[in-house]
Amino acid sequence: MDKPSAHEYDALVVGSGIAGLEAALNLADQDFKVAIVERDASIGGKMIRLSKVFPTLDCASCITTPKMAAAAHHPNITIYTYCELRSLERQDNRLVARLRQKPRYVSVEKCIGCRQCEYQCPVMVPDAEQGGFAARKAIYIPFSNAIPQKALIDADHCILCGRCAKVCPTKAVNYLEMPEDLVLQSDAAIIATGYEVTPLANKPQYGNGSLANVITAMQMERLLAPHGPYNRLLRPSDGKQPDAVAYIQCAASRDQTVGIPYCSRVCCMYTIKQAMLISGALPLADVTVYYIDIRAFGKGYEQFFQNAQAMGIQFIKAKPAIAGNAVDGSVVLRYEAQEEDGRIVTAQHDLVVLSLGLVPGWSPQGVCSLACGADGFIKTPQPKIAPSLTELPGVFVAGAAAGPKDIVDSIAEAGGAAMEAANYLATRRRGGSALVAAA
Amino acid sequence: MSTPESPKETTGTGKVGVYVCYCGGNISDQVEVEKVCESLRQLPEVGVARSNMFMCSDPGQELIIEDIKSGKVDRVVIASCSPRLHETTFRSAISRAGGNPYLYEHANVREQVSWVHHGSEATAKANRLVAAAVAKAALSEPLQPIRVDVQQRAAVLGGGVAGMKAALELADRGLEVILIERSPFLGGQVARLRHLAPFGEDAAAVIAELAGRVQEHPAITVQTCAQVEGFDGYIGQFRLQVRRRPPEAEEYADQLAAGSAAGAQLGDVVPFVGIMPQRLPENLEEQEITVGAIILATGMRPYQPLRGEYGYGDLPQVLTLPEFTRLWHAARSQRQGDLLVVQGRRIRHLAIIHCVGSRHIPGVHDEGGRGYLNEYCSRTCCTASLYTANLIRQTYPNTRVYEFYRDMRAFGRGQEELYAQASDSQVMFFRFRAGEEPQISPTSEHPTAPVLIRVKDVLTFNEELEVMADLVVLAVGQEANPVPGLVELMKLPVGADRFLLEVHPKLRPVEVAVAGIYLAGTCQAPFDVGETCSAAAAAAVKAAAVLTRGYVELDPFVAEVDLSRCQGTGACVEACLADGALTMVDMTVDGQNVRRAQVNPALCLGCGACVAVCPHNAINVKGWTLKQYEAMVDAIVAEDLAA
Amino acid sequence: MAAGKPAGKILILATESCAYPGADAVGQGHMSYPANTYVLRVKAPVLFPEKFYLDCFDKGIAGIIIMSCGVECPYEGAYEALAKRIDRVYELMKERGWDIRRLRLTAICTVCTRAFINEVKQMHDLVAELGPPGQEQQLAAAGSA
Amino acid sequence: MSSRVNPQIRDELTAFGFKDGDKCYSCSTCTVTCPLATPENPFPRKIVRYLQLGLQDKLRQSPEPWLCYYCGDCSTQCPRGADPGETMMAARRYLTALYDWTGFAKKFYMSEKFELMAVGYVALLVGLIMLMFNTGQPDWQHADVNSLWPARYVELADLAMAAVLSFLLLSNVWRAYRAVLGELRGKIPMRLYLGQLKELLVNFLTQKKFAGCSDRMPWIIHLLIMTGYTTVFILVVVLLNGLTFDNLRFQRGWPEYPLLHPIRLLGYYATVAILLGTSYALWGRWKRTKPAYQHSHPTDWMFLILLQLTTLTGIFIHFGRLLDWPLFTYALYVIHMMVAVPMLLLEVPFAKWAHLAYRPLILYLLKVKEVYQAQNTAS
Repeated sequence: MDKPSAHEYDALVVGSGIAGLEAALNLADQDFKVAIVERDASIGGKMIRLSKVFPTLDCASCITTPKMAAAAHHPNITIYTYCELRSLERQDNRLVARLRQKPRYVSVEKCIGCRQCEYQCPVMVPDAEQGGFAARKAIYIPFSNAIPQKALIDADHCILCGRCAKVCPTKAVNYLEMPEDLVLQSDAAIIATGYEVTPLANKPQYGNGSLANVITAMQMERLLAPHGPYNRLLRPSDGKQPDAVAYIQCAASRDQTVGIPYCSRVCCMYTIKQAMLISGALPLADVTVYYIDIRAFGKGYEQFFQNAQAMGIQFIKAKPAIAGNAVDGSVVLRYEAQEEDGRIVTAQHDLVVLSLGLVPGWSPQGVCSLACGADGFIKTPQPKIAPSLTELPGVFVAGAAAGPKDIVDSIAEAGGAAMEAANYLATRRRGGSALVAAA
Repeated sequence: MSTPESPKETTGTGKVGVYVCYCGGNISDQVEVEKVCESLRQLPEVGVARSNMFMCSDPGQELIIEDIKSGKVDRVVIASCSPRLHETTFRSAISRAGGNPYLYEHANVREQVSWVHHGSEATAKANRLVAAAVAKAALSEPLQPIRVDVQQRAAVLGGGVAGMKAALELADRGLEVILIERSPFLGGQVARLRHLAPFGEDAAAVIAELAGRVQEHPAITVQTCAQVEGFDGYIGQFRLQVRRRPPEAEEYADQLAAGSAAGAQLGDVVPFVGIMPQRLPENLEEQEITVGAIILATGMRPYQPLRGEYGYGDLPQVLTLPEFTRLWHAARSQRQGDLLVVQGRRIRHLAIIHCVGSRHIPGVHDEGGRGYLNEYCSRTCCTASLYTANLIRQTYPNTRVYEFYRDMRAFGRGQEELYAQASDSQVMFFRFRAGEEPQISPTSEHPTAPVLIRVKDVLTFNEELEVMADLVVLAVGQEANPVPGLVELMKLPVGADRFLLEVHPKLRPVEVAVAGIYLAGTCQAPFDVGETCSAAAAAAVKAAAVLTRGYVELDPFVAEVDLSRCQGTGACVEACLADGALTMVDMTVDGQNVRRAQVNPALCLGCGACVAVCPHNAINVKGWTLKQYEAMVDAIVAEDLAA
Repeated sequence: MAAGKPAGKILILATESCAYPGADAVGQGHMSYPANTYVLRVKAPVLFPEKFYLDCFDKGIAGIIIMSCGVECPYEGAYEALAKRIDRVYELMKERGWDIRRLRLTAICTVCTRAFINEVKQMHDLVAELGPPGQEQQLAAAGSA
Repeated sequence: MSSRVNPQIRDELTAFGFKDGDKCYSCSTCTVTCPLATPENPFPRKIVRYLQLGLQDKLRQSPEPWLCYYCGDCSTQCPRGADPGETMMAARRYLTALYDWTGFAKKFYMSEKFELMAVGYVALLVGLIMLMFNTGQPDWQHADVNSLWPARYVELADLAMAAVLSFLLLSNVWRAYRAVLGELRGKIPMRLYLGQLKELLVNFLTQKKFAGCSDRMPWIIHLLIMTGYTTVFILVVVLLNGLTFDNLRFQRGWPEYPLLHPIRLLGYYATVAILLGTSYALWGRWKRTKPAYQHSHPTDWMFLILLQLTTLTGIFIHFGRLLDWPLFTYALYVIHMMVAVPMLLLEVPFAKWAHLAYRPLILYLLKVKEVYQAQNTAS
């Protein structure tokens, strides 16, 4: 923030998940000045919230934090967290991004991340970072390895009791902070706005989100994470350690009734991964995966799938419906035993995890004139030879912003997007026509 | 909450400056900061010990800068929060003061002390941790980042889509590229396709565009019929021996004939062959090139079924997908009505079998003389099959299509749509389980009679079904193009799947252990064209970061041989994890010719595997020496520090 | 904690990329653990020769926990080399009659806070039981006598 | 035993209304969300699959199509828009054709032209017969159909028609029975069949399984049409002259039954029930208000239109008689017969109306089979 030309950059990276970070680092390593714009209060995106990642089963945080730290400390990178991108347009042959810095009510310059405020705050709020299974305070640091390690106030829940301001050693709390508008200029932009997961509701065959022991795979990530809400794997309704866990694949993917006819691409693999982690955490638990097709297509993925089968994880080709709760709180499923004689089988599981679909994390509508495909993800007019090109010259796309994608593929695409952006920038520097380069 | 008193100065004999942070109470609430300063001042190494409310703040940093500038301090110990938060802050402060940023050590007294311990225990532990840091700092040496000059030129091995894409990206970035291709053609495997799934781009057009730009680009030199025969050097300075030679009689004869039959000129697309960018060499040509980075784009080859696999080779009705595509398009001019005709045979019923040469399971499938199993999924065949099925159904509505699959892997953008479209156009799908592959048998002696396919279909409750087909197409998978020569020369890691192996799929996905060598495209894993181009550009961006500056700065934390101690046992070389980072060389020490270990800093990873094995402690990792650790342990166990 | 007796010191060798951030996460969570623990940041514990460990025990360190990255080690092959070395250290410890539980090789990730605490607590209890290195020989001698 | 996939069958099915079933990718959401599917008789996916592959024999042996009452839950929840409900409908049409040995049903379903012509020919024939065979001495004072077409003869003709209908329907029912029970047919003892006869009756009268659907409206409509129709059928065909009442004066004769006479009341109920039911169904099909009404086969329209026309003409005849308009009444009577006869003759054994027989029959047979198997496992 102390850079003299604070708002002039070579490239703007929208989104700071693994794709955004990777793209930004690749540009910055070539001495381009990069601004990262992040909507959340911390960089890191979805990946930093995961437990372990396939197919190597290494800890997500251990891979993300070095990239986060590298970006945070990179001399060529400036990070704007908690900023909404309000418009992105080309003016006088430069890209102009208008941001709104949302108020944190805590001065980023003054806050030292000591969390005294958090300990004093009397308000408990369900913590979305922990799948809603744990509570956080109304003033809080988003999560343990957040960057920046700075607090913010959740204005919707703050009761203005003043305790945080009183206890803050640096007097960083400012209840009167207002949103601030910023204008960034750059020559190129990389859109890495990632994905969101569809909500549990709107699927009658899965209880419309009303059954406590029917949870999303993202919630399961938290239950499995070493720093998760319960510190071990328990089911939410009664804290029982589940003996039988079931996964329902394609719970909101490949399904036109929920508007997601496409495959969300990552669910098979994260399910297999979670199933393995459950088997590790609860060796006696039965894990069943109900699926239509197991899509283990990446490097090492098929072997990963075979290993899971060898570990005793059961894969059943069927798409079940939830028939309701049993008396003990377990979930009753009905499925068609296709691999046998096709009869309908009723099964009970202590905990059911839905592999929900991925939808775009951001829509360019009203912000810039980027075109989207029928699936709502950013359109890539040359998906073969230049997969990160968009329809706007100088604007590139990386990762799940251009369709559901796993971490490995997102990282590759981010590298590719950074290369295309670097060449676009280099061409401009050489005085070549930007439009020609992009065409 | 106490506030620090005005800084006291008690100058000791040494020149270590100790700065303890209150962290606004976060540390000082549990640790008696002033007591820590007081006891640290007793240490002989310490020149100055100060405290501040916020060491990371400007006034805090000023304390350090002033002390360095005034000469009181030449090395710094900060006791504050985790080094991961502010190590860079303090290093740059030292640099600004004109000091060496590596004469610095950090004691983590917040995360490791005040936040986890309480009361006198906390102060005592903080004391020891700071003392240990002082002990280490006292033994620190000034370090400089290792700078390696870089040849601003790259070699790309392989002239397929990945190679051409990578070459173009680097060339557009203003870097010189030498593109080395073993065959006489550019285009690789993609040149042998017709359409690209799922969107149906014309493969020849894609090749023509890439190859056209490659040939026109002034920064790219193409060398076909060329192979790398020699390799040495390291990142920034690789030397490659490249040999161009005329193809031998049988080699590429068919493709060359196809080209001349089509009357193709240099640079023209020859269907199912590629583009010949330059004349064949007439003599053996050898040259040495020096490059800063190498991109491997050696690609893949389609799986070739064994004789008898699904009747392949025994029954004329069984073809692989690439073979079928080629025959079909060759015969397309003789299109007859609504029915597909291949090799003069009318195809009323066409069956496509998935996972041929992919997803083998040990114990279920047998190697069948291949000597290996392809346990991986080839990623592209499902979509290619669906695309083909749709194209047939659209073009020849009277030709029926059946697909036999294990899992339909239509995962990418536009792929599930292909699957839905295929279903809608009445392609019939059958799902078989591994080990229960469809059985193909001839129905009569007549070679053009339909064959009978028997399958236990999961979708029909595992009942055995029979399908008659005039043609069976095997959707064959991808295999790594074998490059034993390069693997040997460059010590490339090869995975169990026989593809080249990256260091880590997420942290360093396009790199191999040797710095400066990158992987692009299907030499690494099966990919489609879009994914290949992404991967190629990702490899290019890593190479570009190295090449554009003309030098690379590497961490100074690499091994260093103390020649006064080295006895030339070679134990370190044996233990070294990075090939070529440590070597035994002949040299003159004190007038004697001896063999001693030598570090190549450009290749050293700084892991310290060598340190542990040296019987004479003659090798150490700079900045992390064994002596420093011993000194820290001494400080931790010392009796006299209990404050 | 054993009353009155100052607990033996525990040395923790924590890798820069995994366990050290893991220890930080424990701190951020204000998860208390015994204070007789000293974390040394290391790039890779493969750096330490057998002698280092023996010297530490000789100097009076009562327990050592090597918190590595395990299979996630960024240096290919280093973990395997380390594991082999630790086996040799165990042999040497046995020769000296030391309880090999004083030296533990474990993998701790950046967010493995609970595992970190567990390791520390276990080692703490162990050294409280065993006393300083060398003590176990006396204990054994006393037992057999 | 392996089955041969037969794509030709799949081609034929389009004419029976099989449309989106190809889209099915066998996820089985339909089967597990269906409130009527049972563990032993899962549907609709099984049937969808048989149709996709043209597994005619498998289909012929399947009772499942008759267990489905088309509530449409499967179609609304199908992730791929494969419309399994409609596919089940097509399966019922196809089965009706398969059971029918005359081959008439198949033609009726496969060709709209044939269907129209068949109805047209029969109607013309009936008209012609009525013009040719009458007393020739109409009563122009009072509207009295008896004066032209004496009840005796008409009832004889009715009986003859009923005999033909019964023969056709029962022979097809026999074939359905053989197909569904397969090898079990000979093994099940007669007493089991007799013991479960109640099941047949209850299912026929109440269509109680239908009530298990999540949307009960179609059941009510169905029940209205079915009971109305049955009532009329019994009134017209069964309660013939000489059987119970001296004369069936419902439509033709004078004097009218007293206002509260049970036959008159039944007649009114039947008329109202059919009219309401068919109007609702016609309106629904026209506006496509329910999943089940999304796709209408020509035979669906034909059935509803004939039924409604029969009812309407019946009502008008009734009014004609009450108003004592002889010509109006006689003309309408001819039209009424021209509509009603083809409906009975064609719909009952060959088309939509056949399911009135097949549904309870299949449910009954399943029950018999279940009891038999329970006994077998018990012993």
